[in-house]
Amino acid sequence: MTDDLYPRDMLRAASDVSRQGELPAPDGTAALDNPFCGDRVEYDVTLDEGHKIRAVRHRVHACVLCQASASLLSAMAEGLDAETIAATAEDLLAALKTGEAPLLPGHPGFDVFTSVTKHRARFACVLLPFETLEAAARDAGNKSA
Amino acid sequence: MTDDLYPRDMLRAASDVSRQGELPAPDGTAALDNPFCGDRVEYDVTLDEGHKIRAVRHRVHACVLCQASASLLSAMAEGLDAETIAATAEDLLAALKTGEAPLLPGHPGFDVFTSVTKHRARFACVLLPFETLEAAARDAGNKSA
Amino acid sequence: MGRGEGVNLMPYSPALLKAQYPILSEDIAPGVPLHYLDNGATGQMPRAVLDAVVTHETRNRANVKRSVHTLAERATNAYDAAREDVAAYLNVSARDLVFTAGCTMAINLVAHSYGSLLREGDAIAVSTLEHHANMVPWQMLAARRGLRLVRLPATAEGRLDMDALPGLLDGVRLVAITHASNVTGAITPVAEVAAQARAAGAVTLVDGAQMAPHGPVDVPALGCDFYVISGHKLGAPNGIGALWGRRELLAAMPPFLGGGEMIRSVRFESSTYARPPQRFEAGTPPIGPAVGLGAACRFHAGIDHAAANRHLAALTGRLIEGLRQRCGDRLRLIGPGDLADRLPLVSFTIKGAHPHDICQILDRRGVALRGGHHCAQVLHEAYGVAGSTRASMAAFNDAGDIDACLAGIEDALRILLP
Amino acid sequence: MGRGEGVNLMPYSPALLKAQYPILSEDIAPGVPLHYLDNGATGQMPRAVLDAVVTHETRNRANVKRSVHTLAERATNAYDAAREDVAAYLNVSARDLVFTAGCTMAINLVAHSYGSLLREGDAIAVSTLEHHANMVPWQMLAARRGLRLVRLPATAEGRLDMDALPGLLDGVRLVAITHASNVTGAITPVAEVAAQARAAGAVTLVDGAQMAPHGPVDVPALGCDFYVISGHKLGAPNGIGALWGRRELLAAMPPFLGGGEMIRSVRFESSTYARPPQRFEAGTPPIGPAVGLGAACRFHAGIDHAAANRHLAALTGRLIEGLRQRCGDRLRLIGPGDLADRLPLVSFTIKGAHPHDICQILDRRGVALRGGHHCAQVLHEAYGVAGSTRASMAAFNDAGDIDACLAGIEDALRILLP
Ligand SMILES: Cc1ncc(COP(=O)(O)O)c(C=O)c1O
Ligand SMILES: Cc1ncc(COP(=O)(O)O)c(C=O)c1O
Repeated sequence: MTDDLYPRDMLRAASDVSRQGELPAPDGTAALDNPFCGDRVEYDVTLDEGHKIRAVRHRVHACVLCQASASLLSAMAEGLDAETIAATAEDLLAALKTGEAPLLPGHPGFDVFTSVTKHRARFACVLLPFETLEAAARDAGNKSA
Repeated sequence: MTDDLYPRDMLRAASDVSRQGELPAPDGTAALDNPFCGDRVEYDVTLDEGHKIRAVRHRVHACVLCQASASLLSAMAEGLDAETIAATAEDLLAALKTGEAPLLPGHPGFDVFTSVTKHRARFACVLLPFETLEAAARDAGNKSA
Repeated sequence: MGRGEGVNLMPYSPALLKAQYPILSEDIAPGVPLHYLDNGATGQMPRAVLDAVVTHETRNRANVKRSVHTLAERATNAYDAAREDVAAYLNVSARDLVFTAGCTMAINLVAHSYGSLLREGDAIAVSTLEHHANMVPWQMLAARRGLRLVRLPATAEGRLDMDALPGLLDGVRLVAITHASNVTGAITPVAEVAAQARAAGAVTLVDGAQMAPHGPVDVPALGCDFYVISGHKLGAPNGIGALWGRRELLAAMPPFLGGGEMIRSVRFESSTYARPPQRFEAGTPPIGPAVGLGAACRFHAGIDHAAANRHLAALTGRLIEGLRQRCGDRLRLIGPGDLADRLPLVSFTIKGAHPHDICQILDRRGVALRGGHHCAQVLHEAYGVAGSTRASMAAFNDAGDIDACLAGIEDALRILLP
Repeated sequence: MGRGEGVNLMPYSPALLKAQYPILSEDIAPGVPLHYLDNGATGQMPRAVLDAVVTHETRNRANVKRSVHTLAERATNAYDAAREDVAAYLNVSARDLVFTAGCTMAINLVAHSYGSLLREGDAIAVSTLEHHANMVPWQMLAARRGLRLVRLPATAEGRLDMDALPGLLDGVRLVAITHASNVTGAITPVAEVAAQARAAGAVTLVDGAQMAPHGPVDVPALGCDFYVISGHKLGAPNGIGALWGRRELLAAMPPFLGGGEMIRSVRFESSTYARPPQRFEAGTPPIGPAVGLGAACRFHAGIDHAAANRHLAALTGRLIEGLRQRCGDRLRLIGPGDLADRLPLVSFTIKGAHPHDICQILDRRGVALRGGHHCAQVLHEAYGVAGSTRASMAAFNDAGDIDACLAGIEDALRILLP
């Protein structure tokens, strides 16, 4: 069965375990819940001298959309700082509203979410990993400051 | 102009000043407002040994219905006690709901209120003097007790 | 239909009932009929309620109490009649019934007003089965006034643990429990709880949000002290609910919200307050929604809920059985597995499939389920899960709705599981 | 009609407007047309609002936020769109707009939540022009937390006394004033008050219940910190209102009511809370009424209120003049005698004729006026009267309504005066 909201690429991204788990010595961590469903995303990060992300690991108890988003985000996280993550989340939100690919120029993986545009209630599922990673990066920044 | 809600007898009762004013040495007094319009009725009473009303005077800042009700009530008040007043008020309320004369058997004056039945919001105007007189009688009872 | 007096029940038929809901007559997408199984979240509005509301807004709309013109009289009469209708549905006196903005507001009212009479160190007992509406206000009250919160645990089946109860009521002044859980569907033996609470010197507040849509409630028979309901769950508009309170308690309670309608007299420095129920109804009341709730109570009073509930128990069995067959070991019921003393609602998890993904996939077949924690995070935590999927039925649901749901579950398993 | 963007105004015509209100098309009694002049108490519902509500309840009804099925998505979208519509009407961001059960509830929310941040000895300044909704909550707050209440007096004309203001703001932390009085009709120079308040270190809450029905409000231009409106005065269903708050203030405020929707996460002992505006929207929100309010704001945004207000000023003059001619020395206006900076509403007393008797007699001609203290007892006391009679207009009123009112006044004089 093919499915517009659950394309095979999304299911594949959701089950990508390459950056799942924990970092042995994270500089920062964050855990955020989606208040409407109780879903939870946790991120560990280490930063480089320029406050940019060096490594990430995530733990996700959430739906397929959120899992896929976390995997895709983790795969692109290296070199980003908190501000960039926040800005990317804003861009993605705007793109989700229109549903027009590319949702995130340079990151075609995120186009698995184009059909989410019809389902506003689920935008939060896609964005929760961004919020959490941003919080983890800020946490690391605060600790190093 | 004749008018079903404001029959001449009601206007006459409203302008009856025979028991308006104050008692020189009241045993009890009470003042109550109608919360919806700010109207106010005040009663002074003296009681006999059996806690029955000997004399009354009222002061009314209110609509014609309330003025007429106060005059008619004052005219029949002698010999009543707090319980009887409360019971009479209940009877009158029930009668106002049906609108069938006689509203208060033995007190045909009150039949000026038969057409109030259509105007529920104004029942309170007719009943406020009863509540106030009852409160004044109780006030007197408490003081003597 | 007479108000309060003996009501003529219509012969029960899900099909006839379905025809009374405009929203059920229209396809949710081209060629996809609606199978509404999210009644626990919001009841759909029957035509009788819609008509009552439209008539009110187009013929009787005015502010109540304060004016004497014809429209104001009509509106006041309609508002008073609605209070009588709701009171009749709960078998209580309209004098003791307060209209509120909803069930949540009703509980907050009690938490603030009755709560202000409690003293530091007093305890409030809340069950872990509660909806956030019947938990967060008590947490906030406890924090505000230095009260203790006592946890009334649930059994593994998702019922209030009656064996644990006697040992927990010491020092408790108020017990807050749901009449029926919006997650497990378990119906609480309220009369027994209220009796134990009373013996321990506590009053009992019962959250009837989920119970009331399944038939008239004999509140006095429960022996509780406060009973709250939610209008939209009964098919009324949003923005209306009701609080019944024992007369002596209401009379002793200070007002909560300030404004018009709840006063006796206002001076600049301070004011005196009206009697209940007006004391607790500050501001222009939700007149139209109240008229809708009155109509909803009349509508529900006209349903043969005894017959409906037998039918719904059978559907509940069909759903549980169908889930077991299709999901095997992956299935976990969040609630009792049997059909006794439960609402026609079933919450479950399927290992490896997230509730929101399940709901989304079932939506393609027009099946409306709900996924998440259903505003009962503490309960889900006790089960060790973040959320569940819930199917909740109303008297109009039929076997076709259940079968569509089960077919959708097959889709979900196919799409989501490796 | 575009949301927020430039709106195409319909050419203003009271007759065309009247045709949009179902309730105005029907005689109030056989042969007696309705002359509705009680708009200050409740605005009538235009067809556009009714249609929006009916469509919502019959096509899009569901609980919001928590479910992902089609109906829930439609309901969530409708609710979010309504917030945008109301925000656009007030020229603010939807992020800073909280839906409440009404104007009274909005003020109580601020009194409880912002009020909990004030300290013993702080003062709150309230004008004597205020509706009980903007007075009683502050009295209750003052009693609860040991605050001082400062009286901002009105002039003999029923306007806020601006000369007295500078001397009264010492120690004041919050100023509560109405944008326009529901009794005198006087429009407050809010920007000036807010600027003085700010200079004195106080925030300003403005009660827009009466102002908002007369056209879109540019809230940022007022420089106030909180602005509240009442849905039913705009023609929306009862049970809805809105609070706009300055973002930093809302962000710093604790929640008021507890329940679903307003939480981030709930554990048994305590909870964490969502951001504004959700933090202040506990429980199932008044979704249908909010959709109605959104439609009402769009409807009002489409009226050429500048033209309407010129027309209504002329009617106000006609009414005042007509009253003077008929009542002579018996007439007393409770409010300004001129037409500058006032709403199209006129409150008055006639010596020897009680407001309720006047209203009752005018009702025979289908003229709906309001008598009493209009929930402004303190103001009436300042005038030395218990109540007054009020005619309050909306954009659909015409000279025929005023003339019917004046004819009714002649009846009342004939019947009631010796
Ligand atoms: C000036 C003013 N403020 C507040 C209110 C109360 O608002 P609501 O009717 O939404 O409770 C009203 C109307 O009753 C009013 O006229
Ligand atoms: C058991 C229970 N209690 C309380 C509520 C909250 O009621 P309301 O939706 O009226 O705020 C709900 C529904 O959301 C519920 O299911």
